[in-house]
Amino acid sequence: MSIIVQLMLLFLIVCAIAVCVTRDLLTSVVIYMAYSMIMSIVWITMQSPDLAITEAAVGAGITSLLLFLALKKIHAIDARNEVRRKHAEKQRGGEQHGEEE
Amino acid sequence: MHFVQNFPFFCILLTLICAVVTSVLKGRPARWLTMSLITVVTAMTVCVLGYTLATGDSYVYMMGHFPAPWGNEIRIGVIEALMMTVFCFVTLFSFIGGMVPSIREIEKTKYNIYCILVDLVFLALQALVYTNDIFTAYVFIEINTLAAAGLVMMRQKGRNLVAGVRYMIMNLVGSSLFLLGISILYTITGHLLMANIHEGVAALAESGEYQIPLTIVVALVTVGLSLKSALYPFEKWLPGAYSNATPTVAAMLSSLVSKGYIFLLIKFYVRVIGFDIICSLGVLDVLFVFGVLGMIMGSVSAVRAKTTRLMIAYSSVAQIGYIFTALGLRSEIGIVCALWHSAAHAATKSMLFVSCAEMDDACGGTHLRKHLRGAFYHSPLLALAFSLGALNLTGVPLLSVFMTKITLTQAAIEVGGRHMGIVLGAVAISTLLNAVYFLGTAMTLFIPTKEGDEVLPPTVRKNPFTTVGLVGLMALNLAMGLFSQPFLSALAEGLTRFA
Amino acid sequence: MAKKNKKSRWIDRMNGWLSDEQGALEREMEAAQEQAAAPDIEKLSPAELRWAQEEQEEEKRIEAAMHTWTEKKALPFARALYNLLCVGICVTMIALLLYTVTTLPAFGDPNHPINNEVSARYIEKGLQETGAVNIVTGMILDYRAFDTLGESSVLFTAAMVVLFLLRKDKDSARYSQLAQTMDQNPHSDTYYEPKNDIILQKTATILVPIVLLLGVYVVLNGHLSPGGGFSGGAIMGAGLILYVTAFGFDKMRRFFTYKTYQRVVLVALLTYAISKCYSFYTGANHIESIIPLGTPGAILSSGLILVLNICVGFIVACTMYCFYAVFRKGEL
Amino acid sequence: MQYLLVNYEQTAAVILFCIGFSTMLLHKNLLKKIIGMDIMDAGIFLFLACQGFIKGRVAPIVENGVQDVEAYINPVPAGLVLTGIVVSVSVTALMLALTVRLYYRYHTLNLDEMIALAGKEEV
Repeated sequence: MSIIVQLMLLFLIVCAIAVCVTRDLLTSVVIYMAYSMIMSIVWITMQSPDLAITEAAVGAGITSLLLFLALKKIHAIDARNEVRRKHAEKQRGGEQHGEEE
Repeated sequence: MHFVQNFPFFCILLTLICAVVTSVLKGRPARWLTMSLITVVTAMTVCVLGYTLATGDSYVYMMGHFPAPWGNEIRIGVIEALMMTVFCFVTLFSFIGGMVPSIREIEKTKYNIYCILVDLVFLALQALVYTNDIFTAYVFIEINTLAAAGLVMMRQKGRNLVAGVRYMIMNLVGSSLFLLGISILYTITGHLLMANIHEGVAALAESGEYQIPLTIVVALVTVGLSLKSALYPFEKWLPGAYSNATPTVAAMLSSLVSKGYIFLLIKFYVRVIGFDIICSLGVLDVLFVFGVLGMIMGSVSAVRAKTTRLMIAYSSVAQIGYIFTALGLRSEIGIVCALWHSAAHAATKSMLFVSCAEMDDACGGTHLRKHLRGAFYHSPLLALAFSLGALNLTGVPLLSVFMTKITLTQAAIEVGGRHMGIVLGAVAISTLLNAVYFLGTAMTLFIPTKEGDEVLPPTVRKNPFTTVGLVGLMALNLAMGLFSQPFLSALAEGLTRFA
Repeated sequence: MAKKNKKSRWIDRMNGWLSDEQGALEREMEAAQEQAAAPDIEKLSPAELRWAQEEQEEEKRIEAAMHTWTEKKALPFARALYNLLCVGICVTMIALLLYTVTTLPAFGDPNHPINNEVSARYIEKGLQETGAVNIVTGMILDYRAFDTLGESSVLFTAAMVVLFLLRKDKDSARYSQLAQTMDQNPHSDTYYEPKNDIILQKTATILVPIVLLLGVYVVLNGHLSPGGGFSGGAIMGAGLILYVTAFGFDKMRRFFTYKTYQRVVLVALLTYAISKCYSFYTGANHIESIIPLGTPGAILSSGLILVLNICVGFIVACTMYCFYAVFRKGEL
Repeated sequence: MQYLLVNYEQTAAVILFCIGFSTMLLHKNLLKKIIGMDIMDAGIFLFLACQGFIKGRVAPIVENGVQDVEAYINPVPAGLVLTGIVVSVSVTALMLALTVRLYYRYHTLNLDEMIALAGKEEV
């Protein structure tokens, strides 16, 4: 039994270091989701089922969902800026043509 | 069970209920509800103060059906009642004083959230002052942090949001350290209520086991709470938060939020760990060094500050340095001086922030110090309030901060040796620097503007709220200045029963 | 007849006061705010004129700075010092804490200092005194109820600040510009109404009832089995979020708008605070509280704990859904 | 040193706390700081819940009337951690809302860039 708990704790530490190291935000959010899923299983082995349900529903569920939503919002804003930047280039391109002619 | 003893509990519940009800109200009812709430709570706290002064002893109020180590409880004594009365008056007058700028700067449809957050900061302050349970203190620290971060971002400008992020990150690190500290403390003593932890710690001190975790706990809690109350090395978040906020928010943050954490730290030292054990651990010397550094460095950066609000924000760093220096002097008088200065600083700083912010707006709102020239001639009350605060902070006799410097030097002389020299030098230097930047600005207010130089024409809007708020704050300051001796003796006598 | 319209006049005045109509003084102050919100140039005082121009310049400067900033970095020296300091602090932290762990009592041994008379009483008399079979819920909602009251107000504070930051309501003049850029642009997230993709909707019609039922079960059995207000509320919140993602906000607004959110949280938090106020007052003044504890094991058994669990369940469910909707769409 | 391996749960909790703490301090990206804060909080809660565990005892839910202390583990840390988890969720929600608002404004997640940009703005 304690082997499984040791493995899970090792996995938690590896997840924590992985979040520290990864460049891409999306992978760090997914790693965090796995982290809190394994944490709720550790609570079960700690004989405290209350915490397991709360950590699973609140930690893995809502927190990860909000992290995904924040990322989605940021990518949406990036998309909007791309449109605006292309629009600005097109205008600047138009003016150069105007000046050249 | 005297009926007055229920009042602190009623105040806490009333504040929570008003905070919840304000979420459905609109702008104006929310304002009037918050104002009436704070007046009612102030009245109740004055009654509690009368009762505790009459009995002279602190009593324990059980929150629930179960006595001490099982259920929660709050403990009310002379010191808690005294400090809470000053904080209530400061909240009331700074809320009224900063009413008009808050209406102008905060979005009309989101004004009730501003009132909710003011209620919640007030609720968290009461719980921090009264609580006798260490984990309840952590929960209400979190409420204090979230509500204060929300208040910092009230004007929704770029600078406020960045100040809010920096405020949140630094304070979250502080509260996580505090939580880890009380987890280890709970592990080695087995109790969560301050009285029982004290017995556990005393037993540990004799038996000599778990000495290392005890020192680690004291270190973690001290770093956590001093990080949250902006002691010198950790005050990077303070100038941005205080100088960009609306006047009421800046006043409440500088005088109430940080004083709640300092009061909790004093309670942790005196009641949870016991003052003699703390002196033996030597953490007070670290506080002493950082306090002295804060006093000097805060005043230096205040001299360099361009805008008036930034100057006052840096001067709060200096004043918090005073409080921690007084704490670090390892003597009873030091603690009395720390408590006294947190009350005096709360009253003065809120007056400074409210009057300075509205004088800025009256003088064209560019926040620069040189544009305050001749402010006395078009808004005399604001200039008077600002100069009274300036005189007070530089330590003019007959006013409250002068008494701090007296008791600080008294405590230093009693400790003697290196401490005395450093304290006297630091007090002298910071008073000198205070005079340079505060009296300098105060004097520009009274110099009439010549035709030649470019000064923005004043836009003056007289309204009853500012006058009531500022007159109240000036009266509070003068009262604390004149009646400082009975206040100090009540604090000293209350301290014996505080443990 | 006279009595009726005296009463109705009083009600009209109360409704007027409640719906924030202007008193004499407030009207003058509100006028100041309207002037700031919708400035027409002649009436502006020089300060407000400068503020308005300043806002436009800020927008343009940030637009320009957006592309040029990436090359310039903060002072390399300050950055290196900050990193070195932080690494130093973290290393000393790890060393100190690991050392303290070695001195702490061993993991899982019975004579640990915290297994003292406090936890003994919770276990032995917990059932009789609180009526809750699940001792942890009994401890949270009855022995140490003041913490959990504070903790629900932490959730309430966070919800209010998130609403303050992200919610864009139509009639707020200041943020109409932000709202427009968000709504018209097809790339912006709030523009997206979930196209009714059949797979998600079919699974949602099956899953959402089960998830909501599980949430209700966990809330109602909080004092009998593991669970309680917080976890049950989060599960119900997840059910609502699944429904919204599948069927879109218009279907959701039929029964869940910002008004219902406000009212539900108001009623739940008020019942929570008042019932706790009753039990604290009776406890402190040693008055016998009249709430029956019922037979342990039955659903309607442990006095106030069931009511509190339901209130907390509602608060957490509505707050979790509100977080999702405000992040996703900007309004509930 | 070998004592660390005996108490491996608490050691793991302390290591998690320190990794979260260093992630929060060292990374400039705001989202990384938020995830680091969550890891730090989870580390503290693991440390707190480890204290309550007693070997060979069951979760504190009274079964068929058995109510003596030797049968159940200590319920107090479980209650504290439950409160802590909901506190860390509300703090995360607030920080994420702030990050989204700041990204509208400054189009960057890097805290140093934000501070520099805000510094240049008018008061």
